[in-house]
Amino acid sequence: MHIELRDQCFDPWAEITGFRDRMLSPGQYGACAVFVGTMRDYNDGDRVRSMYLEHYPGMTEKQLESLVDASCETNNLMEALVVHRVGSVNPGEDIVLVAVWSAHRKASFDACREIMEALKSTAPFWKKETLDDQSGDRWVHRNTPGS
Amino acid sequence: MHIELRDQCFDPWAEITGFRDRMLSPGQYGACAVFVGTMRDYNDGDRVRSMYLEHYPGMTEKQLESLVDASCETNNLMEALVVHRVGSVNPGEDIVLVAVWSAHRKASFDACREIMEALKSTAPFWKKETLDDQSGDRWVHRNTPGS
Amino acid sequence: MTINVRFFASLRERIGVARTEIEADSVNDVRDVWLAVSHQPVDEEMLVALNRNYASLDHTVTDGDEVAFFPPVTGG
Amino acid sequence: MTINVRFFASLRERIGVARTEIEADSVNDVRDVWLAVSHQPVDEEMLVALNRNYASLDHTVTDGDEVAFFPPVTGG
Repeated sequence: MHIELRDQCFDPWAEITGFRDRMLSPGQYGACAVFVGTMRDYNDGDRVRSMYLEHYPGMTEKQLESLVDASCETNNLMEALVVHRVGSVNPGEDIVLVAVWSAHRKASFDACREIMEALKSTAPFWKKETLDDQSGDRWVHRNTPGS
Repeated sequence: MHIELRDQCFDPWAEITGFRDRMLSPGQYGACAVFVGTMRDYNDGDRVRSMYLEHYPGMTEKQLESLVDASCETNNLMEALVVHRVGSVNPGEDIVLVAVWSAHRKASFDACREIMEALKSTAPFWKKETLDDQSGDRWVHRNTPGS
Repeated sequence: MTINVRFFASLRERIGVARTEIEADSVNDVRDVWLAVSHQPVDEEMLVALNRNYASLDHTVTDGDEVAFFPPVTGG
Repeated sequence: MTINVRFFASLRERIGVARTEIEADSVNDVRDVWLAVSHQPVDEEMLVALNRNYASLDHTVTDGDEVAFFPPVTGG
């Protein structure tokens, strides 16, 4: 299991292959489910120019570890990887990566979604958007439900 | 939407980035869900040496296109990519890739799983395993349920 | 009329051929095709395709149709 | 006793500080801490952490604790 916060752009697909090569043996796992969340250039009907991701250093990592750990247990996962941006993010850049590996597909589908929903509702991150129309910054009020 | 059968190894992560760069614009999509199924070196308690994937040329592609198309419609997907191996496959090699893109996460989670389940239950592929103990080949009788 | 018949996977091995062609006027539906080529009772688990779409045993066949019989699929 | 208090995101902007420290003996639980630092009624949506774990307003606080207040989270 690996959890990481990044203040720079990252390539989720390179993270996945690097992690897999370090942590898993070929032939061991049968299923890998991945979710990548990417910053859009629009939200709630407005053009968005950029975003700032605030977090709670110390608690954010702890909360992520705890929720990923719980999902590894419940779903008997072989490995799990979570990478999340903090700080300034631009449209088109990836914000979050969740990748999980298991023997069979059910566990990885369940876990990937479960981890994302838990992250969305409990990990201390807050998004502030800067709109294109120079009307100023606004906090994203609440995440849309995912299930 | 792109559907492809391959008789050689493929790198799902390179397929994803290549497809995304050709088909999608940065900032347009907010969510990407991926499933990769990989050949294990064990199944039903036995060590497996290799596998042969039989299919029904013409019908397999048609069935995949029809089920992916239905899921794109239902979930309002921006794009979908499916790659599936045919012929001889060795442990550790990837068998199937499903990748979907949407504005929000719910659609991509739903669609990725829906496409995999429909593929598993309706796409004309048949696996024949060669065991390590030289007891001969055996057909995989039925896919395990995924949900 | 002429019907092209195909078998896949374990069913292909059991029947012993991958393809055959039947020339018969007494054949009305997919079930008749199965009985004509296999001389075996219908297999409960067997799947059927007519012109590369899933079909039931009751589907009517016409001249030039391709009918396929195969076991439950195991891809992915 | 001393309690370290932190605010995040829109709540940090509303309160006007990111961190403060309170020195008080009349403080028993997280709710008391909120009232002492904000002089505002409790916000229904507000989330609370005690020593970097989620907690409720009824949680007892002790000397040296870190209490954080923040709005619903919006990561991912």
